[in-house]
Amino acid sequence: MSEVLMEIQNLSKHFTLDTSLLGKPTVVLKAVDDVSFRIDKGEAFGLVGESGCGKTTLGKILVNLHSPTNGKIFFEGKELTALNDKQRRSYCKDIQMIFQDPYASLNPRMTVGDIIAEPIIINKLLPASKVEERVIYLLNCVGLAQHQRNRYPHEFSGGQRQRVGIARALAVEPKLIVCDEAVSALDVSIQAQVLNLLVDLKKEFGLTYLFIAHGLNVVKHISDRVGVMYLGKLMEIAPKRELYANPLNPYTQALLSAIPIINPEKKKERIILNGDVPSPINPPAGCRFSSRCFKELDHCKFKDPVLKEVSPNHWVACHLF
Amino acid sequence: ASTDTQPKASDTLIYAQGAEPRGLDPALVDDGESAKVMINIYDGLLKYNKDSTKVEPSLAKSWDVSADGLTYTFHLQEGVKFHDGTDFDANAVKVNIDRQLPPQVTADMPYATFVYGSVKDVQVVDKNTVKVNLTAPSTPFLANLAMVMSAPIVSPKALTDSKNNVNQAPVGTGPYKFVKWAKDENIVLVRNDEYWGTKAITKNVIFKFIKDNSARVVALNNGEADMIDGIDATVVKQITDAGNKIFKAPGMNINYMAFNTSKAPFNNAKARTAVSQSINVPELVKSLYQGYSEPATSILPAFMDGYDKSISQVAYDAAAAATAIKAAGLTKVHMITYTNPRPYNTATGQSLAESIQGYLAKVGVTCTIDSFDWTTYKQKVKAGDYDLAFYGWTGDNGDPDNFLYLLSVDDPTMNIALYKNPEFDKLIAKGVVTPAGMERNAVYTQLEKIAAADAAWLPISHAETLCAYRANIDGFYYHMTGVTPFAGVSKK
Amino acid sequence: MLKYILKRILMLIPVLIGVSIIVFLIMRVFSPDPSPIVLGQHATQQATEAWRQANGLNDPVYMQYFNFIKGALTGDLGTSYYTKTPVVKEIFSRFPATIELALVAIVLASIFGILIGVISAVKKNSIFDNAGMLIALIGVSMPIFWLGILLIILFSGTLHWLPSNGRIDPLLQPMNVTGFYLIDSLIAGDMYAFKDTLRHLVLPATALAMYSMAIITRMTRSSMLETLQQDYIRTARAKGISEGKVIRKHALRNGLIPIVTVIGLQLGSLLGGAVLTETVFSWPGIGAYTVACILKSDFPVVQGVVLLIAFIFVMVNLLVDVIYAFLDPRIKYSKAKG
Amino acid sequence: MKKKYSANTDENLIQAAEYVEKPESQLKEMWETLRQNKAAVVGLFTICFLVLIALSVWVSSLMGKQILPYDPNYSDMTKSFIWPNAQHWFGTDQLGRDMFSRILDGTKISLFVGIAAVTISLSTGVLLGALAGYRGGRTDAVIMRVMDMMLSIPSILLAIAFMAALGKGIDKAVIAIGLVSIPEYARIVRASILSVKENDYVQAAKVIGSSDTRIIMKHILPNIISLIVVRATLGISTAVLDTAALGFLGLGVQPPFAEWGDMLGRARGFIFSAPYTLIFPGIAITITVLAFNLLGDGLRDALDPKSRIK
Amino acid sequence: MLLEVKNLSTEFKLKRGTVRAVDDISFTIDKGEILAIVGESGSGKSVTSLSIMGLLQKPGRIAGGQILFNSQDLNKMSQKELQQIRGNQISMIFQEPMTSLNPVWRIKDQIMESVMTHMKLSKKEALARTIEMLDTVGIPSPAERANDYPHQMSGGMRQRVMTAMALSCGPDLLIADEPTTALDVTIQAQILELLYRMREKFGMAVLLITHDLGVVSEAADRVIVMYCGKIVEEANVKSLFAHPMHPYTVGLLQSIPQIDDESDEPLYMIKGMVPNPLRMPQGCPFSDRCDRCLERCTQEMPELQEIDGHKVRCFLYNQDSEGGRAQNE
Ligand SMILES: Nc1ncnc2c1ncn2[C@@H]1O[C@H](COP(=O)(O)OP(=O)(O)OP(=O)(O)O)[C@@H](O)[C@H]1O
Ligand SMILES: Nc1ncnc2c1ncn2[C@@H]1O[C@H](COP(=O)(O)OP(=O)(O)OP(=O)(O)O)[C@@H](O)[C@H]1O
Ligand SMILES: [Mg+2]
Ligand SMILES: [Mg+2]
Repeated sequence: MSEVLMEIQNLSKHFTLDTSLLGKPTVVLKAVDDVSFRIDKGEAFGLVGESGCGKTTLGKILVNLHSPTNGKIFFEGKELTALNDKQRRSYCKDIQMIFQDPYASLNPRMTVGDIIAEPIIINKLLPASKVEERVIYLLNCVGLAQHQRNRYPHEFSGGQRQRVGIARALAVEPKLIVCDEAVSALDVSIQAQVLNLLVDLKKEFGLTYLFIAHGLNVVKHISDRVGVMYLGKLMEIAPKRELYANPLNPYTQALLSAIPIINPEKKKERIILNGDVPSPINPPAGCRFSSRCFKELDHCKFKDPVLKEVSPNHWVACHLF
Repeated sequence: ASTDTQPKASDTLIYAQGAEPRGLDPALVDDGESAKVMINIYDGLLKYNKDSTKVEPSLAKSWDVSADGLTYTFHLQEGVKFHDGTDFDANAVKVNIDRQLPPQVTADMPYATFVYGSVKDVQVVDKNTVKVNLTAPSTPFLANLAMVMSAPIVSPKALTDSKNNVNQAPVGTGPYKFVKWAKDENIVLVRNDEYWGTKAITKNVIFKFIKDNSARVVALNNGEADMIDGIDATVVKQITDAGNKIFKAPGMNINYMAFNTSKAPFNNAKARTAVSQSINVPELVKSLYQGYSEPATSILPAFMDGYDKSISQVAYDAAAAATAIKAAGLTKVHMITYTNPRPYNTATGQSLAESIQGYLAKVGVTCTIDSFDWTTYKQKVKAGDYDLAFYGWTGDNGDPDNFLYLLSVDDPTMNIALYKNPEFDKLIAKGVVTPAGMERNAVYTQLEKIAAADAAWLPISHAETLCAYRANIDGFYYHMTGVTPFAGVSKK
Repeated sequence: MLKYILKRILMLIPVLIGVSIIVFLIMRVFSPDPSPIVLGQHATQQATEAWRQANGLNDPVYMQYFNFIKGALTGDLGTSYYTKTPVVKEIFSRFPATIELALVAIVLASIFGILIGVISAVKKNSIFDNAGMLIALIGVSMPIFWLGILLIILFSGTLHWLPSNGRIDPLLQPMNVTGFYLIDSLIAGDMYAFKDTLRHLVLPATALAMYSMAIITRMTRSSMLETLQQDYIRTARAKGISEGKVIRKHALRNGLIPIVTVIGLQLGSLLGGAVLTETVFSWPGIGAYTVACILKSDFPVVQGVVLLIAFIFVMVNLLVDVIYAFLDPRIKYSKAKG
Repeated sequence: MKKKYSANTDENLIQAAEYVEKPESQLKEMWETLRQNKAAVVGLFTICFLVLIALSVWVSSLMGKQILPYDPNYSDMTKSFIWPNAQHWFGTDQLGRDMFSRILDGTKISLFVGIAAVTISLSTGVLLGALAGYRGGRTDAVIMRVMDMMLSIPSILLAIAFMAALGKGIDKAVIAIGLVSIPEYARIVRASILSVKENDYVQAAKVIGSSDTRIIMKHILPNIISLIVVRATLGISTAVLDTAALGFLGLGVQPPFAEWGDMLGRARGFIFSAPYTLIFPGIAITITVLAFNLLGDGLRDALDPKSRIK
Repeated sequence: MLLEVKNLSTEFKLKRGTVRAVDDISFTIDKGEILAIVGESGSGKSVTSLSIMGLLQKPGRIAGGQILFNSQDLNKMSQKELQQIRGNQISMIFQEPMTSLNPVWRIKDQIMESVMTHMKLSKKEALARTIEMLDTVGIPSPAERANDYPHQMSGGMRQRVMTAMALSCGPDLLIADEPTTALDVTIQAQILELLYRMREKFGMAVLLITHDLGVVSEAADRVIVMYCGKIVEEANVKSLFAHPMHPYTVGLLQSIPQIDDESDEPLYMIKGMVPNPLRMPQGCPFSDRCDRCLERCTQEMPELQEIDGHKVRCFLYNQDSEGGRAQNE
């Protein structure tokens, strides 16, 4: 049994979009709603789901960019949600994030070297004289040349920038890295480069990833376990082979079948879902997926299924089980 | 149904003035712009002669003064009606004076003290006779009763109706009746066809307010106005070129520079003289006012009682001034001045100060000028932090006391030279009680001489009244007290 | 929508209170004493003191403010120190003149601004574009009062084509119904007066409109240029619609939406510009009057005018937002949704 | 929905590749683009020229030397209202002062007030805007409400009121004009901070543990600085106009200093007898304002080729 | 042959130089065929489609070549003539359903505009046609939704509306520029399905532009692979996926993590990045990223050559060179 690095219990994040004249919330968006799971030390936990289902919000809660409305987060046994701002800061460096958009995640007015050095300086990890050396080391780690450290982000391509972002995250020697769609914005040929880099770094530094993506193939490539989200809820969690071979939740099944296969000879049976992803403001009652589900039971519309372990390590939230 | 209802132009006189009247209640206002309108609406007990400030009967047919000079009895015109139809009578006179006497008088009746300060009480003798008792003899009192401030008689009914403030709804006995007042635009008067005296010739009079001097000229030349006032020398040519006429009358005012006599360096008469000497007043006046102000040789304008040709100020002598100034060690002076044009100084205090700065520079004195708008300026004057200051005075009633008493009062906003001379004060007091005549005039000539010798003021100029009117206007005149009666004006 | 408007109107209250405090501080606490002006050349210190006492200027500042608010709530903004007329009356007798001038100016500015802006955008980099932009640039660079004077010199002083001052020939002054002479003269059916009012409006409105027109021109141009870059314009072209239709029906409608905001803001700035224009053209409006009152420290009037202008400004902005939501269906949606 | 990154990608790629060729500082890059814009260059040169005049007039007057043809403040009453001629290129005014010298001298004040006022409003506005935008919540509400209040009073009226309260003088004009344009900067800065704040790199800075101050100073402000520069340039032109307006209304500088608006205001009475006293100051104002507008527009275009205006 | 593109080149004149976004490409589309163009971002796919539509905006311009539609050269037509064809015989769906519809028009008006322009129908008929089309593309209760504004619809719905609009006049050729890229996976599947269905129903030819090889493999009949504005490979789908020839195509296929791939091997990587379009390398544009680069690859540009109906632009396949052997690898 591997060691638990992070444990998330009943985590929720609700955004108030409008208030009444008296300031009472009238329109509430439940971006993340009662989500619980754990991340083991050294694993890559993949999180997939369609746009707007709350993946980024979840990731941002973990790195303290959002404060949760509800729920607890334990990191190495410490309850982060119980800490005050200052105490919480000291955990900042343990949990880092890599962002989706390689163009927006680097400050265009700083050189790449400064960007990577910044976390080291802020967290006073090294004496000033050693910083440069470390920056060069990190650049090398992510496959950039040391002479590039004096350049500005706009002088780099998307893939290279993503590498800079990774180096910045690595600079503080984090234990957990939240990769929010770290390769989604990249061209296919570049995507492979970054993915491979992430895999290598994980091995080299013993990192743990929360790997957020909407591309199931990418998640599959990199993750050990995968969670599937839909409208703020976790629908299914399983080790990746188990999940891809034996998806239990109808949503997971549909998601998997929707991915085109690169082989014109092998046309597969497709599950085409009806309609669109509903708005997270007024999500369907009962099971969130019930409005589009092709295996809907009577009580799906009324009762919210809870996540249960149907086989070892395979958790599903569905009334079918 | 669009009918072109253009009224006949010859029925209407349009007079463009530079500012809007403050109001039309004679007790509540103090500005010349109001006076121009009020003179046409109201009559007083007395009025000034057309060409001087001699008093003539008006609502009072005749009057008697008691030997001790303390009681004035007025015999009133009979059958006079106010514009609102009520009768003018002795009671109306009493009401009008009483409202400006304690205890009724209020702080915002600016002329009450000046005009009626010496009045003890008013007695109605009968319907057409009224008696005014004074606390002390006052020679200017009769002249005061001809003023357009404070003195005109307002309908008592109107006063009651308008809560003692007829600023917006004036009712008098005058040749014109008030019709309406469009704020910032114009005031319209119409002829009083029941007028007790000589009725006005033209039916309507419109006072138009055009703040900008050059715009007023444009308006005249464009035919948008029949008469304008407040013009300055620079536009005369343009006006006459357009075929219009200029009306020029001597002005009852003085434009002066005052030395702060209360502190160094100008507590020393020599220093004052030296500075006065360095300024070429005639030249300055000629350039600044382009011939439309007289260089002042005395405080009183030439046409007033008490003026004497023999009076003269320190003569211009730059060389002598330079030596004296050097000797006095005077290198820097601090001037304060005002930015607005004033009736006695159309060029603004600022320009005047700057030109004097130019003269002083020539004799080695550097001036710093602080200029303020009029409101602030008055406060700065009160604070007394200056060496030189600029001011002026417009006569109210043609009495010499009205000019010269300024140098004897304690109020620093009036006596800005902070001049103190017991001898001078004594003479002023004497002048007030001396009955009009040669003896009295001699007192004021004497006062002028003292002032000139002490050089507390440098009198600069008497601004001429400069008006312009279109060639088809007849009978227009501008009285030296700054009012424009329109009863005799016609338009061809 | 209604709730939104209600919310905005509620927000007006603190703004107005704040504005009154700002003006109060400037005018009552820091400004010179109005008494010398009010009391005139014969004022003695004693009279001054009495007057100050009578007008409550010797009370502690907070009491003065409190009294002012008390009055304001009952619709009594006090009496002008100077003319001794109720402020409300003073303001409302002058207000229509300013509004009429500002409205005519904004109409002029909008029509010409949009026209030139659209032409410039559609014919980008052409001679029209360059000429239009040059006009716009000069428009924002010329001091409004200078322009006014130049106009007077040229059209009144030299050519005698147009009157230089006032709203109307006083002989023609229509019955005061709305205070807007254009409307009043129409009500009276007096075409002569209507024409005369227009003639009087031309120069001041032009001078006042110039700056706003320039701003609107520039905004229209850039908004249209941006709109023409949009994907849906490409879609429209891909449909095979003629270029004229693409511009008129697709680009214009979208491109003009943000202009509404600009026009609204300009209306506010026109009220400021009116201060100078009215001074130059002797226009009997509130702007020049307010300046005079500020200089005379006629506190009650200034306070009243500024509150009124602030009120109008905020209401115009609210109106603009409502119109905006009306023109742009997306806005309504986001309100309904969030 | 997924965002459209690909299209950005290749535009950026073009740029990226180019910058690799000649890595340059932000300013230099701005200058390069600016140089292409003829109008902006004209504006820039005019400004340099004006600054040069102002500086040389100022420095020489400090050293007690006179480089202008005449002492701009020297009044010779015998020479009032001389029409432009070979001795007095722009004629003389009512007090016999040389208009040409006064106009050149006036450059000093206009530029000084313009720049100083913008400095005040800019620094205060940026501070307030940054606080409001970054902190959000109550701080934001309070600051922005106060700004709204100031904005709902026409700025010229507010400036006049300030001047009436403070009195005449350059220093006071600077304060008045500076104060009234604070809200504009505060709003712009707040709006841009709100948008920059959403950028991932700001979030990234938070994740690595940067303090708020550091984030504002290091990550946010440098990224809106160019926008602020543009605003400030255009702001100077507004400030010059406002100064002129105050001067015109007689609230400008203390005499005898030459200030264009003041000169214009005082020339108003002479529009027919001495129109040149009115024409030249007006031209001087227009040219100065125009120059700053040209430069400001050019800068904006240089920063944002689509010249998007909010 | 419906459309024949001959030696088309399109350039963008920028201040810093000229970008040749499309460089001498030729291809044809037959009636009813689905031709896919794939390629990395910036390879010139969209520019190709805009060139065909005559919708290039300044500073872009067609530098040479012919675009023959039903044997008429579109490039030589006047704007008026082009407008007759656009939206009528050739129509287009764009990548961005969110921004490609006019936000202030109801969707029915947007579709009706097209119908009324080209089909000369009355308003009533046009509305009927519009609703019918909306129904065809699978919009539930089309009569009501027709009154919606674009923002009231989800991305998938909008893409359907776009499709309905494009098909409303029964075009012979539909150009779909990345119609699914911006959509969620499950919605992507819906739209692809829709396109397929529509092709069956209306029988039009489709030029499908995408960078997703998965989509190509499922939908297309024939494929063109573009790289840096050039066609580097062209073949029918089966042939392309079975025997990719160009090293770029090969690399592309291998670098995508496959859902049915169970190994934990690292992915294949194409090294480096796309060259700067302003400074294209001499020779083959892929040469500096190519694992099998020959010396002459950096010197001269290989020609597109046909080998058993499979076209490829690579020296490795020159019969007379040593690279020819690579084919048998
Ligand atoms: N700060 C915020 N305020 C209000 N709503 C928000 C905020 N951040 C996110 N949301 C909403 O929360 C929901 C979840 O957003 P989130 O960004 O977490 O989705 P996601 O799964 O990451 O989607 P994507 O694939 O588009 O990145 C969305 O509906 C989004 O609109
Ligand atoms: N308006 C433009 N100005 C300058 N260059 C342009 C313009 N539009 C396209 N280009 C250039 O043309 C080339 C091809 O662009 P195109 O849009 O066709 O690529 P694409 O293959 O469609 O890419 P994507 O997958 O990102 O849509 C790119 O290098 C791009 O930089
Ligand atoms: Mg996300
Ligand atoms: Mg494209």
